[in-house]
Amino acid sequence: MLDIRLYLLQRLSALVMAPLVIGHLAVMIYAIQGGLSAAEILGRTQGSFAWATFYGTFVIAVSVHAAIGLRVIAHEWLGLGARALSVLTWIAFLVLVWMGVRAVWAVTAPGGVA
Amino acid sequence: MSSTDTRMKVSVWRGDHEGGEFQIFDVPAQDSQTVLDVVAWIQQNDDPTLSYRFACRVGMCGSCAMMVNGQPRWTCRTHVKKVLKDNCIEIGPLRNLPVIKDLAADMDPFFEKWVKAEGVFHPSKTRNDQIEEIDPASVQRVKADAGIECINCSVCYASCDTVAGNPDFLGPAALNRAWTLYNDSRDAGSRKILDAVSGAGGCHNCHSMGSCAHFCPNGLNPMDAIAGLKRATAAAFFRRRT
Amino acid sequence: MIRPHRTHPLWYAFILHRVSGALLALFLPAHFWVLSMALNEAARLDGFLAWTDMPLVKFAEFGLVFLLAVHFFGGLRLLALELMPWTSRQKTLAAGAVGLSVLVSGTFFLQAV
Amino acid sequence: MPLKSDIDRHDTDILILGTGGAGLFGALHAQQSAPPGTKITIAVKGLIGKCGCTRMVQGGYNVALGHGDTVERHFMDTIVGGKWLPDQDMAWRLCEQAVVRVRELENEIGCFFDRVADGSLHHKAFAGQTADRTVHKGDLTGIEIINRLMEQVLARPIEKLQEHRAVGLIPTKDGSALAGVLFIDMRSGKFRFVRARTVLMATGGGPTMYKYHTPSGDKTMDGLAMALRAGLPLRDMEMVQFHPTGLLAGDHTKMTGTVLEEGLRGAGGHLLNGNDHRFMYDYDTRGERSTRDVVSRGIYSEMRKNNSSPNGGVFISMAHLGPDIVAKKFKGMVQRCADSGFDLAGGKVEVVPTAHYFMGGVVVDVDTRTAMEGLYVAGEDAGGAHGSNRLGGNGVANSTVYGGIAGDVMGRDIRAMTALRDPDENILSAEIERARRPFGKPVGNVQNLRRVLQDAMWDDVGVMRTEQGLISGLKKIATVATDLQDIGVDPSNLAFNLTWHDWLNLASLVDVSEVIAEAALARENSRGAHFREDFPDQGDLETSYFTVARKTAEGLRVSRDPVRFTIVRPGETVLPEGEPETLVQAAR
Ligand SMILES: Cc1cc2nc3c(=O)[nH]c(=O)nc-3n(C[C@H](O)[C@H](O)[C@H](O)COP(=O)(O)OP(=O)(O)OC[C@H]3O[C@@H](n4cnc5c(N)ncnc54)[C@H](O)[C@@H]3O)c2cc1C
Ligand code: HEM
Ligand code: SF4
Ligand code: F3S
Ligand code: FES
Repeated sequence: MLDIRLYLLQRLSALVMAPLVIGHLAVMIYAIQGGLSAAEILGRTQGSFAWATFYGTFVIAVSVHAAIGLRVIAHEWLGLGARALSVLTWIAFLVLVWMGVRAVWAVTAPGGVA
Repeated sequence: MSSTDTRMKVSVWRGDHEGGEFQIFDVPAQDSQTVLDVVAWIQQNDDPTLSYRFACRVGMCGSCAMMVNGQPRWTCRTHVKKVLKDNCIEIGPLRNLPVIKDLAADMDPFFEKWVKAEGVFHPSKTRNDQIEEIDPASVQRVKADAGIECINCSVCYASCDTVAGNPDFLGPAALNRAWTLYNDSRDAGSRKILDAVSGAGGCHNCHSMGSCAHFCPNGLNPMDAIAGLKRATAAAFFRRRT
Repeated sequence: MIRPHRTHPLWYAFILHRVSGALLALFLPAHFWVLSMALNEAARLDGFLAWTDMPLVKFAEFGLVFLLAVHFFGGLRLLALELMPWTSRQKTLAAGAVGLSVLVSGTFFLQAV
Repeated sequence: MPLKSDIDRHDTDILILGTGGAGLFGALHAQQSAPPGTKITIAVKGLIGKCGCTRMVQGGYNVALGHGDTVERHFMDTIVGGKWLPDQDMAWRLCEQAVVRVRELENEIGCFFDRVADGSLHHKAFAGQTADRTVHKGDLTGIEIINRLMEQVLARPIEKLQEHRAVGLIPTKDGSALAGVLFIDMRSGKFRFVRARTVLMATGGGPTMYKYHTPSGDKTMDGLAMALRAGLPLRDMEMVQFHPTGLLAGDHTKMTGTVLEEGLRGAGGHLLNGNDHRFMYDYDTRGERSTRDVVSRGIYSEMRKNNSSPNGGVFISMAHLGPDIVAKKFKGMVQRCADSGFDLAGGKVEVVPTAHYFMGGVVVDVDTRTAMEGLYVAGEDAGGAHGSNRLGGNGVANSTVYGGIAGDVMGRDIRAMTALRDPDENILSAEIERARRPFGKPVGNVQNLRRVLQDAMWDDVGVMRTEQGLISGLKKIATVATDLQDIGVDPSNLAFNLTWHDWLNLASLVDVSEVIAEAALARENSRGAHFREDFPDQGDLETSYFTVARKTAEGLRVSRDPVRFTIVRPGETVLPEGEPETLVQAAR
């Protein structure tokens, strides 16, 4: 249930994420030393256009990637048909984008709680 | 193992497309005995209604594949010693195909997909032309040769979980054939082949789980072939856009 | 579950990739939800973050990062397999990817405690 | 007589039996030559392309396509190899058309034959050839040919009746023509009668009535048995080719009898008897490198002297050539032996002569037509092209060349055959009853009875024959025939009932075995594959005859028909003057 378009989308999104994941992992390993606090996180990210772009791209890519991934699994393991799969792919994509964008906005919007 | 009176427990799947169950037989063990010999012994000496399929008995026709202890194998070339566990063997019909009866599977879906993948030579010449000169060491030829000796036994098809989960997936053997033809300099259908393997059941569904290559009795590597198709289709996709 | 036709390294690599991908996808909404609290409920976020200091939760986090790392390196392996015209040594690569993931997540875990 | 059982009826225009080289080529060419809208049906005992012997071809395909080779030379080798018995027009056509067929296989069907470094075809020389003539794909030539043909047939709108066993050729009421063919749909066990305007019988002979044999399990002489019952003349029926080195691994395994390739001897393999003596030089100055028939007789003689290996054969030993080298050069064979538990590269493997190919068959003309209108025969079922011996590499050439010709001719002939013919319902009914014969009888062990026949044929009608032996063999065959009639098969579930088919297989084998023995009695000389200890000379070549057997109301009749030397006479050649005897480097 993956034609070449969906396949390419999933692989391209994975390629986009590759450097972002490295960055994300590195930041987390660095940041977690000494525990996490909201202030610490927000202090780093709030008002930063760079971080917004970084995580914004990440969110879009991961939404595409995971939606297609879930579609494949739903087909092979749950036996969902073509129509149900399209619905599922779109819902997964939209939910992830919506929640992801909200989260990115929350941590990078200028002038927040700190 | 001597040919005297050692016996083994052989559990054989009996039934048809509606379902079935394993039945246990007591079979004399012999030197030089293949799994196919065991099945034939049961039919000829114990239960005349047991159904199975074979033809060449030397690993050339790919008719005799079955699940042996849960793994797909060509039974005419599987020595009993290789699969006997605690003096037991379990034999069932090939996975991922409809069962006709007992150990005989219906291979039609396998071959329908073979044709659907355009696994059929597309001629560029006729019988009135000379035979093309081809350097056997050329890169393309070496690639085509790697997958050419497939005996369409469906062992790879039976081992693949993607086939199990995705009924439209063309499967490793058909895609391996498509890749072989794609690399055949005499074949005039590369475009057709790429289109045929780019659809909803095409090569892009393969997860490179490698069971096909692991079990292929001829040591072919359909996983490699499919990766090749993925590259070729992707390249063609972007080439056509630009 | 692990039936006899699956007992080989590349199938294990496949299932690891799939399970990690699925779990990540399921975890992702929760992750986004927690972060979005930052906007107007920083206190709650802090409470949450304190909670994550507990060893059990630490362990679960280790799991998550492990999943990401495993999926990431497995994914790189697959992309390499698909995009590059070399293909043998797959098994070694699969094992290597898993090994590397354990290393990375292990580092993370040690850093965290 | 009304039919006692309910049968299915089905119509088509062109019906093809069998999917070996002959059947598949027949289908493709019929499709190319028949008028548009012609319905073509291919019916086969196994799965399309996955049964029969063409697929098992290892050595390769003879074709005069290089190295100075010519059709004339190929033809002369075929005539000389067949000891002047071949039908010369058929042999000529075989050699001439093989050139076209190989180009078709390469250019249209997609087979890839091995090349040499300059990109041209690689040819090797089989024994008995005066040129490097055999094209091949490694040692799996048959798989390449059949897989490619199979794809082409599967992809075309040809009706497929798989696992359909032909059990009877049903003529019209006046007996002048063929009406159709009776089948058993093996998957359901039901009878199906298929009417057709033309039928190609390409069921491929297969001498599996011998204790040791090479052909695939589906081949049991059904076609020749059907032709015999239909009253058609069969020629050269005494001519059974034995391959000298079949694997010997005991009665209980299907591996026994399978071919260990010719090349092993060619490369310098030794044949050793039970006392480790290298015996072939006791029989022939060429030792192991002698021709198939000579080596087979050498081994057989050792076996009769009880100089045999534990399982009653001899040994082939390759180890002196260096196990690593053997393992590399004969990878497939070594691997196959290893799968079966034998070490070919480093140890000794037991071998025995094994029945390989059947030169005899239905009498046909060069267009594959038979004495019965509507019936065409090609491939191993047809007699004539090989005479008393088939050259290695001429078997697959024969089936593909004549299968294609049959397709072309049927496609043409069908234009003049406007209607389907109605069958003689009595014969139809009798054929059904014949196949249902074992039902209701007390169930017995068919396989054990087949063993009795196989032993009889091996001992009395095998590699070396005598009048006494043949007469004793005929008696044993008759006993098996009677016993078979009393062995029952449980009819409660006929779906995919292999035991019923074992019974039918044995019935075909028994019928044809009788003809082999009778024809062998009728030939009082030794030619090619046929060796009479009581008549060891080849006889006068000028007055060469071939045997023709036919079933009549009074029983089996065998006659001797003179060979017509339509192209070349014994002692002459069609090669231009001054041509070297052989072009093969090693032989010169
Ligand atoms: C092991 C081996 C190696 C050989 N190597 C060579 C070689 O190197 N070179 C060479 O030239 N020749 C070789 N031969 C000989 C060659 O294979 C045959 O001569 C040739 O292929 C016969 O072709 P065919 O189409 O007539 O028959 P086959 O290919 O045998 O096909 C017969 C078909 O008819 C079907 N059939 C049989 N009975 C029935 C029935 N009752 N109803 C319906 N269908 C039926 C069979 O299932 C099969 O599909 C070899 C043979 C063997 C056994
Ligand atoms: C958090 C981020 C990610 C999530 C939630 C995620 C989720 C998924 C899911 C659910 C699948 C489907 C699994 C399957 O088909 O078996 C998948 C497949 C895949 N992922 Fe990811 N993924 C993420 C990150 C990545 C990254 C960073 C890469 C690569 C560098 C990657 C590479 C791949 C590849 C190549 C596949 C295809 C596997 C296949 O078809 O077998 N993923 N992912
Ligand atoms: S690729 Fe291998 S396993 Fe698959 S059908 Fe071909 S020979 Fe059999
Ligand atoms: S087993 Fe199946 S998933 Fe791909 S690598 Fe082989 S086809
Ligand atoms: S019987 Fe032909 S491959 Fe096993």
